[in-house]
Amino acid sequence: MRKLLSIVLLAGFIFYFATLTGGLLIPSNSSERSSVGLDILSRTANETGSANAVTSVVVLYRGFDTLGEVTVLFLAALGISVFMKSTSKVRKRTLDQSFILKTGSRLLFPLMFLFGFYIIVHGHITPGGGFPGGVIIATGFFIVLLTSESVEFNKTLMSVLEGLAGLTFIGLGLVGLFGSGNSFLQNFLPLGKFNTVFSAGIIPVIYAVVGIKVAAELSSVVFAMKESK
Amino acid sequence: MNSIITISTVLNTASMGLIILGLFIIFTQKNLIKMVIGLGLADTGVNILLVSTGYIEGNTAPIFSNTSLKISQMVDPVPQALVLTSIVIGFGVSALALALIIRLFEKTGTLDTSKIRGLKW
Amino acid sequence: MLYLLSFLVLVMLSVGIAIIFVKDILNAVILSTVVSLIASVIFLFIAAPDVAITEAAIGAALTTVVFVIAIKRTKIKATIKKE
Amino acid sequence: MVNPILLILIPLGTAFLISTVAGALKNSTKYIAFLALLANVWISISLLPKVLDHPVNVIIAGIKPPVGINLLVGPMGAIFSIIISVAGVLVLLYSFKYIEGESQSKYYTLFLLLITGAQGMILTGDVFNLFVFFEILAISSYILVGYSGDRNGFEAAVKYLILGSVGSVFILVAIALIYQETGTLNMADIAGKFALVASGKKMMILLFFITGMGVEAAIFPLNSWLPDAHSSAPSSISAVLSGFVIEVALVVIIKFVYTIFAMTEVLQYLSLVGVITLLVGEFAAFNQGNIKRVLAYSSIGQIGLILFAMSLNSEAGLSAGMMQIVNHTASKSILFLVAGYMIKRTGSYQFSDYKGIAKKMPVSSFLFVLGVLSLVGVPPFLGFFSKLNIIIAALSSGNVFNTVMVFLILLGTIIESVYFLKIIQIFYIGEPVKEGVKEAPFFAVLPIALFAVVILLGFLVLPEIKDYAGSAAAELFTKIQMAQVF
Repeated sequence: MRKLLSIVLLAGFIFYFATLTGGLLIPSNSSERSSVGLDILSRTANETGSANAVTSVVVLYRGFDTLGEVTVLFLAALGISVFMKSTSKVRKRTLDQSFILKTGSRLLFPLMFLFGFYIIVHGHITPGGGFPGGVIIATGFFIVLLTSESVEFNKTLMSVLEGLAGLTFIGLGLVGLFGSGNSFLQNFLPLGKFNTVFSAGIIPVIYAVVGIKVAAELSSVVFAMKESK
Repeated sequence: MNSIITISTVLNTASMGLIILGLFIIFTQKNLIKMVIGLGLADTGVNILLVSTGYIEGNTAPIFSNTSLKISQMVDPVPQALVLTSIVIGFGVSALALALIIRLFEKTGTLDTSKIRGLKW
Repeated sequence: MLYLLSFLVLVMLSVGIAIIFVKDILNAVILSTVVSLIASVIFLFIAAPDVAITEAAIGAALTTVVFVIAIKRTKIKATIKKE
Repeated sequence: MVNPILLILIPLGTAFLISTVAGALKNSTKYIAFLALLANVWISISLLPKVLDHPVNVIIAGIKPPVGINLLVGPMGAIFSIIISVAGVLVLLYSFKYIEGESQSKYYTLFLLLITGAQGMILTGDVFNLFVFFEILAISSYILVGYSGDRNGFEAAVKYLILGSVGSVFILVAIALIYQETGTLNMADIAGKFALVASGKKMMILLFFITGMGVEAAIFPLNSWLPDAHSSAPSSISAVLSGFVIEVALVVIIKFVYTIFAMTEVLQYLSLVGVITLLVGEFAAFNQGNIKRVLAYSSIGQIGLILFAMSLNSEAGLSAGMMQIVNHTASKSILFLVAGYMIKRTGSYQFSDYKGIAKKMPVSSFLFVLGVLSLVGVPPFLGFFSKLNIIIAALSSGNVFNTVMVFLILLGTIIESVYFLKIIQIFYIGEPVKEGVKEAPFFAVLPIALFAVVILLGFLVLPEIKDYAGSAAAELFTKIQMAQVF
C-alpha cells in the first residue's frame, strides 16, 4: 500500500518535473539576463574590496545567511551531543597504533592546520574560505585524536569555542549596528589594497571566525558520534 | 544554438534525475541509513539545479584574480553562495539524522522501518 | 566540454540508480560518495570552484565519515545481539 | 532605538552565550534564557505601534535590497513576533520545573534557537533567508522532539526529520526556480517581477513551495508526522510546536500566495484542503486514547480551520484567521501544559487513567476546562469570537461552496466538543484511583494561568485585537507594505 502510494506520488512528480523542464527551464538568453548577481559583480570590487565575488556574497551581501548557516551546524552538533549524552563515558582506547602512524599524524597536524588557516585567510582572493578551511582543520584534529592515546577530546572546550565564535560573529555585526554604519554586519574596517590578504575589511575576520566555528562544530559532531559508547 | 542538447539541459537532467532518484529511495527503501543517503542525493540534485540557474555558458568563475577579467564574462555569484549554505545545511541534517538513527537502533535493534512498529509509519 | 559533461552526468545517474539495488549498506554509502565527487567535478566545470571545494570537503569526505561511523555503530551491536 | 533585528539576535546570541558559560553556571543558565525572552517580549510589543502605519524595513550589512538581505516588519510580523515571544516566555517559565535532568542548558539553548528560527521566518524579507531560518526552526524542533530520549521520541524525530527534509528539498527547488525566473531573492522585488511571468510557471513554482512548506504546516496529505512528533515530545515542546511553529509555516504559505505570487486562484483549493485537514484531524482525534495524541490531532483540525479562514480571499477571513491563531496558541498551550503535569503525576498517557483527577489537581483541571471551552468556541471566550468571525466571513462571500464548508466546519466542531467532553467527564466524575497524585507546582501553574487570562479576558480588548488583526490582514491583502521597500 505504502509502496503503491509512493510510486503514484513519484510518477506524478516525474510528470510534474517533466512539464516543468519543458516549459520553465528553457535556457535563458544570457545577454538579456538581469539579476542581482550581475549587479553584485559590478560593484563588489569597489564596495567590498574582495576579489572573490562568491566570498563577498557569502560574507557580506548575504552575511546574515551565513550566520544562520553556522547556527545550523551549531544546532547539529548540539543535537548530536543531546542524543549521545546518556552514554558519554570516555572509552579507553585499547588499540595500539603503530609508531609510524603516530609520528606521521603528529607531523601532519601542524601542516594541515596551517593549510586550513591558509585557505581561510585567502577566502576573499581564491576559492575556499571558512567552510572548507574549517573542514581541513577539523580533519587535522581527527587524525591526531584517532592515532594517539594521550590526547583526549575536550568537549567542554569545544562547546565554549563554538559559543565564543558565534558570539564574536554577532559582536562584529553589532559593532556595525551600533557604530557608524547603523546596520547589522556593516563593514567598518578599511578596504585595503585590492587582491591582497589584508584587504576587504571585515570579510577575512568574519571568515576566520566562521572557520574556527566550523572546525569546532565538525569536530564535536564526529567525536560525539564516535566516542560515546 | 540549434542543437537540442545544451549544457543547461544536461544540467537540468542531472538535477532532475538526482532529485527524483533521491525521493524514490526515500519513499521505497526500508533501510533508514539508505533513506538518509537518498536525502543526500536529492540535496546534491538541488545544489546542481541552483548552480545551473546562475551559469552562463562559456563564462569564468566570479573571481577577479587578475585585472584582465571582465564582468560580462563571469557567471552569477549569488547561486554559488546559496549552494555553499545549502551544502552545509545538508551535512548538518544528515549527521543529525544518523545520530538519531544510531540511538533508535540501540532502542529497537533494527534499521528496517517496516519492523519498527512503535508508531504508525 | 558538452560531451564530457554529458558523460559525467550519465555516470553519476547510473551510479545513483545502482544505489537502489545494492544490498550492502556500506557499498551504497561509497556509491553515494562517488555521486558527490562527480557532482563536485561538475561544479568545477560550470565555473563554481568554491562550491566544488566545499562539496568535495563536506559533501563527499565528511558525510562519508559520518555515514561510516553510523554503519559501524549499528553493525557491531547487531552481531553482539546474535551471539 | 528598537530594531527588529534584535528580535532575532537576542535569542541567537543568548544561545551562543549559554553554550559558552554552561560549564560554569550549570542549570542556572535558564534564568539567562528567561531574561533574553523577556527582552524579546518588550521589543516586540514596543514594535507594534510603530509598524501600524508603515512597515519597518531593516537593511542588513548596509546594502540596500534587493542586493542585500532585509527584514520587512509589518503589522502581521509584529503581531506574530508578540505571539512567539509571549508564548515562548511562558512556556520557558513552565519548563523551569518541568524539565529535569543533567544538561538542562542544552534544552534552553535549543528552545532559544527555536524562537530564533520562528522570529526569523516571520520577519525576513528575503526568500533564501527564509529557508535558512526555516531550517533552524525545523532542526531545533527535530532535536526537541527526541529530547526526552525514549524510543517513541527517537522514532517520531526520525520520521519528522525525513519528511521535513523532503519538504526542504521542495522549498529549495522553488527558490532555485524563483531565482531562475526573476534573478532576485528579495520578496518585494520578486512580487514586482512576477507580474511579467506567465501564470503557468508561477503556479508550478508555488505548488513546489506549498508542498515543501506544507510539510511543516501539516496540511492534509503531508501531516502524517505531526501526531507522533507532537505526542512524543516533552509537553512544553508540544505546546510550542502546536502553539506557533505550524502556524508560522502556514502564515508563510499564505503570505506567499497573497503577496509574492499574487495568485488568488489557488485559494479555492487551499480552503478545500483546509476543510479536509480539519475533518481528518477531528475524526482521527475521536478514536484516540492517548491524551497527547488527542491534542495533536485536534491541532491538525485547528490548523485546517485557520487555513480555511485565511484562504477565503477576503480581509475579514484573514483577520478572523489571525484571531483564531491567537486563540489556538493560548488554548492549545494550556491543554498541552496541563497534560504534561497530569502525565508526570500519574505516569500514564491514557486519559482513561485520569478518573477523578480533578479532586487531586483542581487548578490544573479547571484550567484545562477553560482551554477546552475556548478551543471549541463557547462564549464569552476568545475562541467564540474568532470562530464566529470565520463563519461570518465565509457566509458573507455568498457562494454555495463556502456555505457547505461552514456546515462541515460546524460538524467538525461538534465532534471536537464531544471528545473533549468525554475527557473532561473523566476528570470530574469518579473517585481517584491513583495514589500520590498532587497539584502541579506554582511555577507550572502560573504560566498556564497567564495563558488562560488571554483567552478569558480576550473579549475585553476584542476591538483592539480585531483592529490589529485587521491591519495585519490588510497588509497581506492589499500588498501596500511590499511596495514601500524601495
